[in-house]
Amino acid sequence: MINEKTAPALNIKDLCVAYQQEGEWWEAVHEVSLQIQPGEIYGLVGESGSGKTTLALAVLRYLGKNGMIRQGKIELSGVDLVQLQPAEMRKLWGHQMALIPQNPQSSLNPAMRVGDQIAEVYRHTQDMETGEARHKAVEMLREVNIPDPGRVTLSYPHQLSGGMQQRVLIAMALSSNPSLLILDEPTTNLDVTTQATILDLLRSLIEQRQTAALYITHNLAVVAQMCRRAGVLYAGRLVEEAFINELFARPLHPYTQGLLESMPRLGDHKDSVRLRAIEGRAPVFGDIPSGCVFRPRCPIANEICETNPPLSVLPEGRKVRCHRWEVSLNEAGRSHLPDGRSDRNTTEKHQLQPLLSLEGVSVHYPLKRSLREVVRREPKRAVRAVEGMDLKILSGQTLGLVGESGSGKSTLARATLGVVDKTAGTIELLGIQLPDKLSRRTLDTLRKVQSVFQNPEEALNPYLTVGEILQRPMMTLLGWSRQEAIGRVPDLLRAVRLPAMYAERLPTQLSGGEKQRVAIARASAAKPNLLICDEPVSALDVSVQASILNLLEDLQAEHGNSLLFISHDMAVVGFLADTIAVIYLGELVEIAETGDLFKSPYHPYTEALLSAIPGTKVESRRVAAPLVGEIPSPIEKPGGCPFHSRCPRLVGEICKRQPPPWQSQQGSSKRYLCHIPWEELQAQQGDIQGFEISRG
Amino acid sequence: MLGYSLRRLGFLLLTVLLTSVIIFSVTQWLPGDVCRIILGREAGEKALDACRQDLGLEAPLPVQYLRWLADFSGGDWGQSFSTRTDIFPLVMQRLLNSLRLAVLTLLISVPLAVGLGVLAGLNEGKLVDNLISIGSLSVVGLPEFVTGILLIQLFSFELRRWGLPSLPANSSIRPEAGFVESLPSLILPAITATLVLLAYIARLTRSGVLEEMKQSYVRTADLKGLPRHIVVVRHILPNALLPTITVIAISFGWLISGLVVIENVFNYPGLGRLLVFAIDRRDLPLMQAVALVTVVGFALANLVADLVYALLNPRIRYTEGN
Amino acid sequence: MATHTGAAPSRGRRFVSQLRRLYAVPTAAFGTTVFVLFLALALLGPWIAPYGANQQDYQGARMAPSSLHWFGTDHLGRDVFSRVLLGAGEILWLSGGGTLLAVLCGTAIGLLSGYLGGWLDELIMRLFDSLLALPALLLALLMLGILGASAWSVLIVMVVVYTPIVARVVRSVVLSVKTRGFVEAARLQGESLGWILFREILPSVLPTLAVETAVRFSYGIFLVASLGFLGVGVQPPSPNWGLMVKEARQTISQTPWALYYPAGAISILVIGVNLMADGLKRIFQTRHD
Amino acid sequence: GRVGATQPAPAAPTQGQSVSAEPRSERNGILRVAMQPIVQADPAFISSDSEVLVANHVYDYLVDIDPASKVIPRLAVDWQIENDGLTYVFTLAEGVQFHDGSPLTAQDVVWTFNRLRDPELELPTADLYSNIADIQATGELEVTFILNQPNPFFLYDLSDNHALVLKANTQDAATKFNGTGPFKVTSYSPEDRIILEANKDYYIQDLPKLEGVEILFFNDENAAVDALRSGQVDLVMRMSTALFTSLQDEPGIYTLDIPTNGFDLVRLRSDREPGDDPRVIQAFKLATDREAILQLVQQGYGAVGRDSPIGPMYTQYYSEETPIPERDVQAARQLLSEAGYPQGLDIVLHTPDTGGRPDLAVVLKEQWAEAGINVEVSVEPESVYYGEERWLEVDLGITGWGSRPYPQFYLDVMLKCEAVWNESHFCDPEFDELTTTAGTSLDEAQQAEAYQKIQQILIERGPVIIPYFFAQFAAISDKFQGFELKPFAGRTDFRLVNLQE
Ligand SMILES: Nc1ncnc2c1ncn2[C@@H]1O[C@H](COP(=O)(O)OP(=O)(O)OP(=O)(O)O)[C@@H](O)[C@H]1O
Ligand SMILES: Nc1ncnc2c1ncn2[C@@H]1O[C@H](COP(=O)(O)OP(=O)(O)OP(=O)(O)O)[C@@H](O)[C@H]1O
Ligand SMILES: [Mg+2]
Ligand SMILES: [Mg+2]
Repeated sequence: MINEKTAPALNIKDLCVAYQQEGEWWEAVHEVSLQIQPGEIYGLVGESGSGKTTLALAVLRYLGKNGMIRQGKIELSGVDLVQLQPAEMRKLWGHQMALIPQNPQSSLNPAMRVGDQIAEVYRHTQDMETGEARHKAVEMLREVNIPDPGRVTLSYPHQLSGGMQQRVLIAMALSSNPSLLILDEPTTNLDVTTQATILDLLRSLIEQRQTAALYITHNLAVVAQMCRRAGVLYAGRLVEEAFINELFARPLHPYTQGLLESMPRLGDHKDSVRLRAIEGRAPVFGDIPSGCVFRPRCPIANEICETNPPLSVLPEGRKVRCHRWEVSLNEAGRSHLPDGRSDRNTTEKHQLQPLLSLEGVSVHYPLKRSLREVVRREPKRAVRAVEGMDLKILSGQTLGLVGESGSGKSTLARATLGVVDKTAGTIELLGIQLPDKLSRRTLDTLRKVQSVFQNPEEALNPYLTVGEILQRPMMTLLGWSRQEAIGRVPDLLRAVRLPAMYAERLPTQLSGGEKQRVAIARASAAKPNLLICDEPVSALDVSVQASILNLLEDLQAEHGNSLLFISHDMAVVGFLADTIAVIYLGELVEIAETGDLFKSPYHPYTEALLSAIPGTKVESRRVAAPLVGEIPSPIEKPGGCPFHSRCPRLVGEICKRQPPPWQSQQGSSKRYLCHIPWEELQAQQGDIQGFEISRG
Repeated sequence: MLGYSLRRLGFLLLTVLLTSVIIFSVTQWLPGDVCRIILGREAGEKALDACRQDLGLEAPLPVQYLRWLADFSGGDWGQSFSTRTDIFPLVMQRLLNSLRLAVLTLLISVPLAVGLGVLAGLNEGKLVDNLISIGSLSVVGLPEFVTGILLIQLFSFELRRWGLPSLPANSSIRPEAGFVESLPSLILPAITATLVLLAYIARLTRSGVLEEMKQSYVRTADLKGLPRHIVVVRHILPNALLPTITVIAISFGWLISGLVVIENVFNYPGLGRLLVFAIDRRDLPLMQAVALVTVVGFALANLVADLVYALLNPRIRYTEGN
Repeated sequence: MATHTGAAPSRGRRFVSQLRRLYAVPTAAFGTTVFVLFLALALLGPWIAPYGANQQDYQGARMAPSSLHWFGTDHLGRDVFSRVLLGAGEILWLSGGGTLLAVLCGTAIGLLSGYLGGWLDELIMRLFDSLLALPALLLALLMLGILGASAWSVLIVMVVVYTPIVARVVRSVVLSVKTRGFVEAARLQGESLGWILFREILPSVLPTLAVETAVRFSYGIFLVASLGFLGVGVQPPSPNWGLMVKEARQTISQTPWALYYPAGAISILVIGVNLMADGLKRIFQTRHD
Repeated sequence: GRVGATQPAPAAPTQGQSVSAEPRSERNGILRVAMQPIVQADPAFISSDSEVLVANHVYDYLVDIDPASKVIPRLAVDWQIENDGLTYVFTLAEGVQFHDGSPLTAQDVVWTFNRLRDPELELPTADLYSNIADIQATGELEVTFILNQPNPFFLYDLSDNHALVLKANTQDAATKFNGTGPFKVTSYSPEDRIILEANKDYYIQDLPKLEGVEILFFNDENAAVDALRSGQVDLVMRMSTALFTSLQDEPGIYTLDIPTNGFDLVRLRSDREPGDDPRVIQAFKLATDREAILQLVQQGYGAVGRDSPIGPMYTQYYSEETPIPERDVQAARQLLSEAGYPQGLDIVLHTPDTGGRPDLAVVLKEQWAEAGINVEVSVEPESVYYGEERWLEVDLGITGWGSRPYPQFYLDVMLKCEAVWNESHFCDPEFDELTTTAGTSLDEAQQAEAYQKIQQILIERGPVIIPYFFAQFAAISDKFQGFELKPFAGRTDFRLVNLQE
């Protein structure tokens, strides 16, 4: 199918791209060479800031004013793009190359109908009549599986969901029938379920058209699923390149190994696996180390690494840029813990006290009624973000909460914290009912429940030093004097594995992972009984994510606090949680101890979530259809089973009319909300497992 | 969209009502005996008393306010204390003059300013941009009275001295003069006002263009292979000019009655000059009428801006109200 | 880009580094220099002015600029150079003082109103909307009618006219900052209102506030000069530049210099402050991209 | 070019551009005049010169005053004084019509003056006419006034600014302009302009010679002068000296000026601190340099004042016998110190915003500062300053007094104990007695002597400083002829003005 002998569609040679910053030029991409054959999807992975987008934009010759191609060649079908004039590039853009960007929302003109935005391509680059162009636009939309494309052409971007917007962009990119397609994290901002369908679509479209594609992502699993070959980019250098299977089975570069090992896989659990984080952080402008750029973080570096490593070309199309790749091959492997490493699991669950219990908690955000609604006396409407939630967190335990975006995870956390008012239900902490309003909670209650937020960039006041930030909770919640609090700061920093001198730093001088560590230190400073973590790692790179997950685990082992851990990433939740609750549209649909959750039967929604994870395989008797459509609006929730509108295992009318019962069985901690009984569902479903992609 | 418009209208009414309270109270605080001012320095006590009775100044303030509001909204704007003539026709005539000046100013300044702003934005950092930026920033620094005086020196006196056709230094116009007749009188004040607005609008347009050029959808449009001018006209401008619309509307409000200095320099019979006259003479009803007309005009301009903005911005048009 | 080693720079150093960035933009550098120069003139004015602000010489009235009187003399025989020089202090302290007061009030109100939200916020904002529906100059005129013309009245007018504007700007920043994680964290830590407002939120408002202050300041100079020109602000014989222009307009054909110098001074100062504000805007906005 | 030079009064009947002798039947030209806005339209309440100017052309006086302050006929073509100056009999002109077409009768005159003197109505003129015992229509066109006491200035009183003849029983003089005057009001747009057209039925044949007059209102003298310069108005009569001098080299414009009896008065309230101490009053006077003020504020136009309203134009009364003390700052300081102000005196000087008055205030501030009088100047709009009676209240203030044809007026309304506008709150029995003598005696010598003594008293202890008598200015486009400048601009007569062919 793909012939290595034919001329590559894209041939990049020794490309160096530099940016000007504060008057100085520095290279964000350094001596990168790669080829992509027609019909091939080439994956480019790397952490944030490694230069992936820069490379893509360089290929498109769309670097900003402060960017420039220092040296190298970019040959597209034999033509060196580096030599072309801007006007000539503009012609190529319309015909030979196209970009599918990361943020579909901002990549569409908000003030123009979607159909016009597509038709425009035909009108201006292919000289079509307006009517014909419109017609072609509808056709294109149909091709990317948009239901009712005629209506969608008349919509404005903001009226479409993220997945639909991304389809529109795909349609737009393909409308000029390019020979090179560049995909820059096209699914990163989408839900797993949407991501799965988009990935399928992309794969089949590229295959059909025999387009060469450069697929950029930081998600190794996606690469594994999509690409034939992949390159790993680190600090602008291509450190390794191989066919996918090889890369995952036998990573050669210590960095690639680190990446793979820092990523929890479906089914990994903290009790049995210790994640290996890559120490330190990626170099940025101003302090790129000499010699091997990975040297400061490399576990096997020695003196030789102070010189530039050569690119070793190995058989089977492998390339690696490392002095010691042969050594690294032997030292790999994650630490598997001896069984029963932690004794907290030996304690029987029923002996544990419930720390926090939610009963029938609902949170509705009232909607403002429009004038017309008031006049017509229509009932007040509300976003029913959380509805009738019953949950318990036992002391010393971790409860994981998963669900698609908009399912009410954050709302639940915020209601517990007291920053939003619940509409109904009770929240009890150690048997004492908590008041709704934060201002009415006692300092002691505040002390007992602390939280870590999703976005580390926003978590810390940029104008206070780390030391100042860490002192405060001790002063306010524990009533310590400033002196006492200052004295404890180094301990706190040490606990989150940061050097004591960081107390002097301002948040802008920290990396994202370091910020999140400080946020964790702050939250645990006053020794809370419950730490609520709302997606604490989703903004972080995998290598950093691992260290945060390890940290949370260590802290818990040390303090014995409970954890409410929210994530949309099943693997991450599965790694950390003792119990997992799956919520959909504000309602609990399934809850089980972690070990039990990954065994069938699954609630169809859980099943869909699991099977949508890239790099999973489903050993199913009947392959579950991917989820259709988007999560419905929590304003007008479907009656009956909340999931019936998207359920791939719909039974019939009963699902639409009758709220489903809880299903459970002796011997399993699992409960799920469905009309399909246990045995029947188990018969339909197989077990779902992560790809065995790296345990070689 | 309808719901949106109605809600905006509601806000407008609320603002106007609140402002009317402010105006009423502020004018009540003005020192000086209204009747003494009406009757002049030569009137006696008895006449003064009669006058106070006449004007209902004896009633408690809230009553006076409600009475005033009722009369005012009923179209009965009463008589000016100082000139003893009906306020309504007087204010309307001045409003018309102000509108003329405002419209002419906008006709000159908006295309010019938007053009310059777009030009500067598209050529960021280049010579044109720097010239426009520095030029507009310098114009910003010229107070209206300085510009006005200089323009008069130049276009009225100097030209006249050289025997060339010149523009009038004094812009007072006959009450019944038509637009064409009053045009020569309007030019200098309009230029002066234009100079104030020009820089403001141009800079705003420029930053709007720059802001939009950074957006990803522009990259999308470029990478579609569209010709540059199509990208500019169809993609960048419609979005970049949105904030400009609001500012133009606010400027319109300012033009209607904020031109006190310009009207003073050129002696143009607009609302601003009338208000200064009213304040000088403690002519409360006139003052209140002018201030309120101003506020209504200003609020209306804002309303129109909001609606136009919403109309051009599908994000508002299609999310509110349905 | 921040350096990753070493301790945090002191706040003073940060100020210096920001000033340096201001000087990196040529126009901003020019503007800042003009402002600093005028400030210096204002401070030194009383010592370097060759004559008093109201010192009259009836033999030497209406004299063209010469080595004796650099900017000439006005119709009352006063030295225009000295008056312009002394006027710098007058206009800077009035517009600067008024701006600062308005910024203080506006910041306090904006912080509270934005952070607390609710009906109080709604009420204050409606009230401010209404105040802002009156053109600033009209409001100023109405108020000066009440207060009577004097420097203090001008100060009060500036506070009343600018406080709503500053408050709204501050409020909008507060609204975006208060949903940030660190503010929520502070609330969860049981921090007091004062701490949250002034230590957590205020610093994030400061960059915007600095820009707004500079912009208000340039408008303030305008307002003070315009009121002077309309004769309703500060009283003669104050060397207010606007008032000087008004007075000199009567004698423009006899003593044009008495008009052009103060007019030029206003223009240069306002342009300078504008360029400075523009520079501040660039610095702070690129930082928050 | 400069045409009307300063001329001593009484002057020739025509000044400046002289009236063309040939009466022509054709009217031509519209004269556009810049004036400050009028507020009062009812003649009984008018006071500003623009109000008087309008009234003077819409209505007629019974008798008029010429530029030389001589009484001349207007509606009354002739009069007899009988009965030792107690009875005045006036004969009215024939064929006089109001603008509404009704004829003028003696009844109208009787009604007009009865209204003005009616104590019930409390009109400003009531006091002025309190001496009238009775007014009778003694014929269709004959009116007889009977006085209680002789009054040598009665004819002047009858030509008081307010004494315009209205139609009997007029109710709405404030808004309707029904006069007999040479011009009719065709449109009045408050604060903007008033447009007059020639009254074709005017009782004097061939008058007025203009087709019409447009009075454009200007709040700002500069704007008015600019308008003159750029040809939008033809005549400006109210401007500061600075503006006036600036017009002198302007082509196409005649500048005219005449000396007047008008003056700016600086007065200190004498009924309370600090003005109640004569030493303080003297200190103020000694600290003032009148010559410098005249040079700076009036640029030399007009005449130095001698602290009494009896100016050099009243040749038969004016006296320089009592010398004005030389300026002596040291002495002034000394006096202040003696009066209890060794550290100097802080005081606010109030002034209306018109003419050269703010300049005067500023100059005084500087001069007095040397003597330790620290003045804070407060400039207020004329309308507010006078409107609020602040001018009667404040300790230290400046007032402009327009020119009057006879000096008695000032003494009666401003300086006598009970005077309505006794702004300085001056009360001096000797002064009052002298004033009464001067105002009732028909003996010219006795009168002159009284006035001379009055001048002496005012110089010695009057709480007033009159730094100068100002000149009246006018600047008119050279397209017009027949314009004659009067000391009080409001009484300017446009009847003889017309466009030059
Ligand atoms: N226009 C620019 N000017 C200066 N530096 C830039 C510019 N764009 C990117 N950079 C820097 O270049 C480096 C590489 O950025 P790039 O966006 O290519 O990374 P990336 O791998 O795409 O990261 P991410 O996963 O976050 O998208 C980063 O350090 C970034 O800060
Ligand atoms: N302040 C609010 N006002 C109104 N609706 C809200 C508000 N906050 C959240 N919602 C709505 O409530 C629903 C649940 O939101 P929530 O943030 O709890 O979801 P989530 O599961 O945390 O999603 P994500 O994964 O995107 O963080 C969503 O439909 C959201 O739009
Ligand atoms: Mg990227
Ligand atoms: Mg969330």
